[in-house]
Amino acid sequence: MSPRQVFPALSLHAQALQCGRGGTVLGRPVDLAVAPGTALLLRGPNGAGKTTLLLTLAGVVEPLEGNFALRGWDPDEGPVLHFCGHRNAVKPRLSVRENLQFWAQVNGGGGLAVPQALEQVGLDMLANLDAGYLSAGQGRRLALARLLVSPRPLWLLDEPTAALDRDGHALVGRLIDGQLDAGGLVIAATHDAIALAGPGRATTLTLERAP
Amino acid sequence: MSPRQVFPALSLHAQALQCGRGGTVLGRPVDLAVAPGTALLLRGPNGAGKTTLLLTLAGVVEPLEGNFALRGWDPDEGPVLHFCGHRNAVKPRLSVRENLQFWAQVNGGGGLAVPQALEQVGLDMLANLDAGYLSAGQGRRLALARLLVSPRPLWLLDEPTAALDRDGHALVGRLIDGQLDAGGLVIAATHDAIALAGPGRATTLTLERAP
Amino acid sequence: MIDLGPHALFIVSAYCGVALVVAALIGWTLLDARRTERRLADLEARGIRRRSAGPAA
Amino acid sequence: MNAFGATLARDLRLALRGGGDVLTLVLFFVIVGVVVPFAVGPDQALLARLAPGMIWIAAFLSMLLGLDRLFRPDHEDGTLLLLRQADLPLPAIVAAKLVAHWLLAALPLLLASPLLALLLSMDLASFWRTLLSLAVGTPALAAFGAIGASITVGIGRGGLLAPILIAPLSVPVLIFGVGAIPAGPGPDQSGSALLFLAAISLIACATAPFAAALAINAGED
Amino acid sequence: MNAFGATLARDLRLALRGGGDVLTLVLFFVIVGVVVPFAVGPDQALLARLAPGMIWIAAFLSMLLGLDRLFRPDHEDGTLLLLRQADLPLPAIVAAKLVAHWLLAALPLLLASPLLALLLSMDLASFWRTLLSLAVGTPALAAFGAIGASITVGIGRGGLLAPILIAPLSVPVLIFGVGAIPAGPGPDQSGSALLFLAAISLIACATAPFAAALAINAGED
Amino acid sequence: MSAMTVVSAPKQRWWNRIAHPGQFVAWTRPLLWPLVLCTALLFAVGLWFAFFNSPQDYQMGDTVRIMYVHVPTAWLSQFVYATMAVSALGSLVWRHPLADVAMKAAAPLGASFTALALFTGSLWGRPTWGTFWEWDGRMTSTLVLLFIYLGIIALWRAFDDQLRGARVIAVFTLVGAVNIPIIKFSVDWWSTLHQPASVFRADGPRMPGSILTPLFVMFFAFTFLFITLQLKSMHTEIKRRRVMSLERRAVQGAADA
Ligand code: HEM
Ligand SMILES: Nc1ncnc2c1ncn2[C@@H]1O[C@H](COP(=O)(O)OP(=O)(O)OP(=O)(O)O)[C@@H](O)[C@H]1O
Ligand SMILES: Nc1ncnc2c1ncn2[C@@H]1O[C@H](COP(=O)(O)OP(=O)(O)OP(=O)(O)O)[C@@H](O)[C@H]1O
Ligand SMILES: [Mg+2]
Ligand SMILES: [Mg+2]
Repeated sequence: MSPRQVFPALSLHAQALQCGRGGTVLGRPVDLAVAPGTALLLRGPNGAGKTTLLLTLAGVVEPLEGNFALRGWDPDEGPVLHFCGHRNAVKPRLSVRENLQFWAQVNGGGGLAVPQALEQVGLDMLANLDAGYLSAGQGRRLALARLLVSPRPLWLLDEPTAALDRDGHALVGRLIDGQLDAGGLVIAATHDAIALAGPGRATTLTLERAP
Repeated sequence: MSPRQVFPALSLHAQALQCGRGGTVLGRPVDLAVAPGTALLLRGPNGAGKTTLLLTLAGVVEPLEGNFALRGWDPDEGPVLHFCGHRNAVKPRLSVRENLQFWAQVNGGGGLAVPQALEQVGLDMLANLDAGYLSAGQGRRLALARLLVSPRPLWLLDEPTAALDRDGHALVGRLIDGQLDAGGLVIAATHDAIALAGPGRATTLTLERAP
Repeated sequence: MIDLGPHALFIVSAYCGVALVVAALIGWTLLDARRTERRLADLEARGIRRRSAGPAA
Repeated sequence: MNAFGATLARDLRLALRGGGDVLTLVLFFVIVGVVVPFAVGPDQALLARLAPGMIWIAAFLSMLLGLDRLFRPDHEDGTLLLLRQADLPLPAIVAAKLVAHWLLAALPLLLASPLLALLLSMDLASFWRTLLSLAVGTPALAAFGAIGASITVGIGRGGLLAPILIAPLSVPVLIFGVGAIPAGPGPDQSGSALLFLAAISLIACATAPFAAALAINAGED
Repeated sequence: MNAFGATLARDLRLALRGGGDVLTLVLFFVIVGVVVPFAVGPDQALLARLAPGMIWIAAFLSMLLGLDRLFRPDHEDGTLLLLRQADLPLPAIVAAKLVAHWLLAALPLLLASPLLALLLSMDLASFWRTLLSLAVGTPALAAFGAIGASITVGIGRGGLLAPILIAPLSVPVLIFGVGAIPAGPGPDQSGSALLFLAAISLIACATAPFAAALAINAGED
Repeated sequence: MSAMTVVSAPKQRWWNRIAHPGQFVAWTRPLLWPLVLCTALLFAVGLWFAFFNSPQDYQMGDTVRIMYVHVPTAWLSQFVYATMAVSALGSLVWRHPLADVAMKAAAPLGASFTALALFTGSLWGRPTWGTFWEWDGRMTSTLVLLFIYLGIIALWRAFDDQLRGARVIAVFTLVGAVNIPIIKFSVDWWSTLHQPASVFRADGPRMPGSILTPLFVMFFAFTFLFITLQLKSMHTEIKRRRVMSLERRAVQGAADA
């Protein structure tokens, strides 16, 4: 894949950002600076606050202290990010295709068409299956397909490789590479190694449990 | 840990066991023979049927063809197995301790005491926390603690390392080793490497997707 | 005490009810305050301070 | 299809494929009609007089029953979290869900009301009037319900709380709803009651999506 | 504590945690009673006549409200799957959950019924009778509800079946329940209605755990 | 830099420094004792008037004395809700922690006063109207108000993240605030439709001064009681929050040990 700039140059900056849950402080304040076309990998033990940091950046949890900003994005342009969390947001009783179609419509589409996205994540043969029957890894793949149908500059991924097989690990690497190639940003919390195309594309931030 | 036989010598045998879901055949028929004190690791791509095989062995899903038997166990002695699936069966609103206590009572206890089990899995400091607040990995650890409070000879583990950090991977290895030392059986579906004490303790069965 | 007439029972029970509830309200407020203060003192005795108050953690 | 339509269609589809929910509400609605005659005795005139009130009570309670399904499943599987990042602002999405809720929880009751009217020996004129007042009033019930459901969605233990919060707020709907059905002799104020009902419905439906979106943004994670 | 007690205690604890839910259940029941006069009008004699039916409907509704929590949460988080491997046979666990359900969904109603009787201007004699018929009849409602809930969970997507199965069973309970309260003039058959009610309750409670366990075991996971 | 949005933790602005929870406790604590004295004095005077220095009503006899507790509690049941609604606005718009605290502290007080208004009202109703309960507009809307209060209390107990809870509850409080006039109006309208408005009502202005004096004194007494209790509960609530955050830190501290 050759780099092609699709998104406006966007960068994420955080100063002394202290996250927490329900008033409980988690870990130390962090400083972040994620440049366009690069990824940040969050690591750290269970309960360190990786998910909480991602939720904070997504605007769902309020930071306890400090602040962060997304430079180069006008809020009027619409939502800037995709969040892909522990829960897959896959609806049983709708088929795999219907699930993805729904998200394409709600998130505005503009990326890959639904069948292509399903093919990318290896679910093309299951498009008509009730999504409630998907195996754990297949459900995860469907959640990843959502990232492809509506392009957004910032991806917040929480353990994207969870439940995926070896092939799936490679898939996640490829998807992230594609997003970085397009000039997007990726922040991913993960316990697994994620292999990206270039060595300098990703920086790692290790969170520690509260001091 | 030195081997100490706790469970009666038990072995699992399956002949031409064909699993499937809702009438759909998954993979090829398998033959299994798991001897006391050994583990079987199930591998294979997403959707290959690992979870289905485990559910079949647990008696939840009916096999399409073939049969399996547990030699050396009298059904009157009570339930023989622990199933640890994708879902953690952790109740929000109950504290971590209460969750585990409930399972100790319902499954008959007889193993580690609740505080010791929590310490084993690294949750001793969170014993009083509402289990709904646990992070993904912490929830998984609580699910694993359940295996310790009521000893049962056969463990069926579905991706036990999911959401766990590096430390947690080692923990799973230790738990499985302990169970094998006691003469138990472990059948685990996993995408990760699981490091056990001895090289000959585990055999691997790779499932393929249906042809 | 003055004569309250034929409906004394209603008047007295109205005032008693009000007195009871007001007393309970005051009692509960004080009790709650006392309990919370004790917990706070307990925690401070154990050397737990707020971030800003204590030495940097 | 745009995002609004997609949300609406999805909610309808999910409910209709699951099947049971709609039917439960209708059954409950009809059961009220079956039980009341037993309580009141076989006095047809009395039954007919009670009928509008009973139908409204049945509708009111049935709509409370379906409330928990409005946001909770979406919250639990993570969908609601993602909907907050959708292209469409959250109030619009809530509005779509509100419409779906009305179609699933109120429309079937309107369709089932002839049965109830029959069981309660209503005459045709007041049946039509009841139908009209239900049609005008149930949107307000749905809107209040959406507010209650959004407030309790962030609470793990909130299941039963929403009906409690909403029932007192919905009292005016019930009063005007019953009032909009002319009741025997005396001065007929049912016209103005219907107007009030319509006003409440309009205001409630116009503001509920914003209030509910506010509550979801503040309370859910 | 044994496994039966543990299951019972857990269900109670889950429902009561935070203290809100006791209040919530009682409030809900009372609110139903408060809402009825709004629909029917503030005519005390009429209200008193309607009261038994309304109280029974309120009880039925509250029990329906709580039904979805009987097995679904346990099914969704995987607990039910593990309970099938518990030391205790599944019917015993279902029985424990049934007892918890009755304690949570019916007992508070019995305790709150004096308030409702007051609001609906019931006289003392028929209040006692209502209390008795509720105490005798609610176990049957709980048992039938448990069967319905287990079928819904076991089939996974078969929500359709539960209400259809439950309605024909529950309606007689409601009718006998209301019938067990002597209603004004006419021949008094309330005694035999109460006996029927007791018989239904006994049979239902004795068989429901087995039927429900069967339905759960039939579910794939 | 073209366009950016900064998301930061809520900041304390200079103008709300006196309303900072810690500061608030500090500067209102000296007010407590004077308030207590004031309240006690007002009650003493009011009760003296009520029992010894006010006449029987020509129609209601001595039962008019119930009015001196009934009307103040009934008034407070509404005033407290108004306090809560204003706090809710403060909590939603300015996100002020003190508004959250005020909102939470007021709810049980308001519920108690509402319950008292109902209780005294029905005790008054028995001798005057012959029944404890009548589905009259005022009584009914007060009952509904009680349910709204109880709902709010239940909500507070259900949320364990009080910060998150405060904003959600504020939404509900405001929805209720808009709705209460509608409820009042609808209920009045409803009961006049079904039954003739025959019940006796003493109109405030037409009351003789000898009844008005104790009424006013009691009225102020109850209002001061509310202010005192509200202040004390707010102090407690502020402390409770501190306790909760310290306890969480204690757990975390133990986790490292
Ligand atoms: C449960 C029964 C009752 C309730 C809930 C109730 C409620 C209320 C309320 C909400 C107010 C308005 C307070 C204000 O905003 O100023 C009020 C005032 C008043 N009530 Fe009651 N009331 C009840 C019974 C009675 C009875 C039985 C009487 C006398 C026979 C009575 C006499 C009055 C009077 C004289 C006032 C003050 C004058 C006025 O504002 O018109 N109330 N009551
Ligand atoms: N309301 C709460 N009160 C106290 N502690 C809480 C609350 N909510 C969450 N926590 C704690 O905060 C931490 C949450 O961390 P988070 O979910 O961000 O972890 P994580 O780094 O994503 O872990 P994992 O790798 O297991 O997913 C956990 O330690 C949890 O126990
Ligand atoms: N009712 C059904 N009808 C048809 N296919 C089904 C049904 N239920 C499940 N499946 C299919 O069966 C397979 C289930 O596999 P299973 O969950 O056992 O996979 P797995 O090996 O555990 O995968 P993973 O690694 O993702 O957990 C999936 O391919 C799924 O699509
Ligand atoms: Mg996490
Ligand atoms: Mg699997």
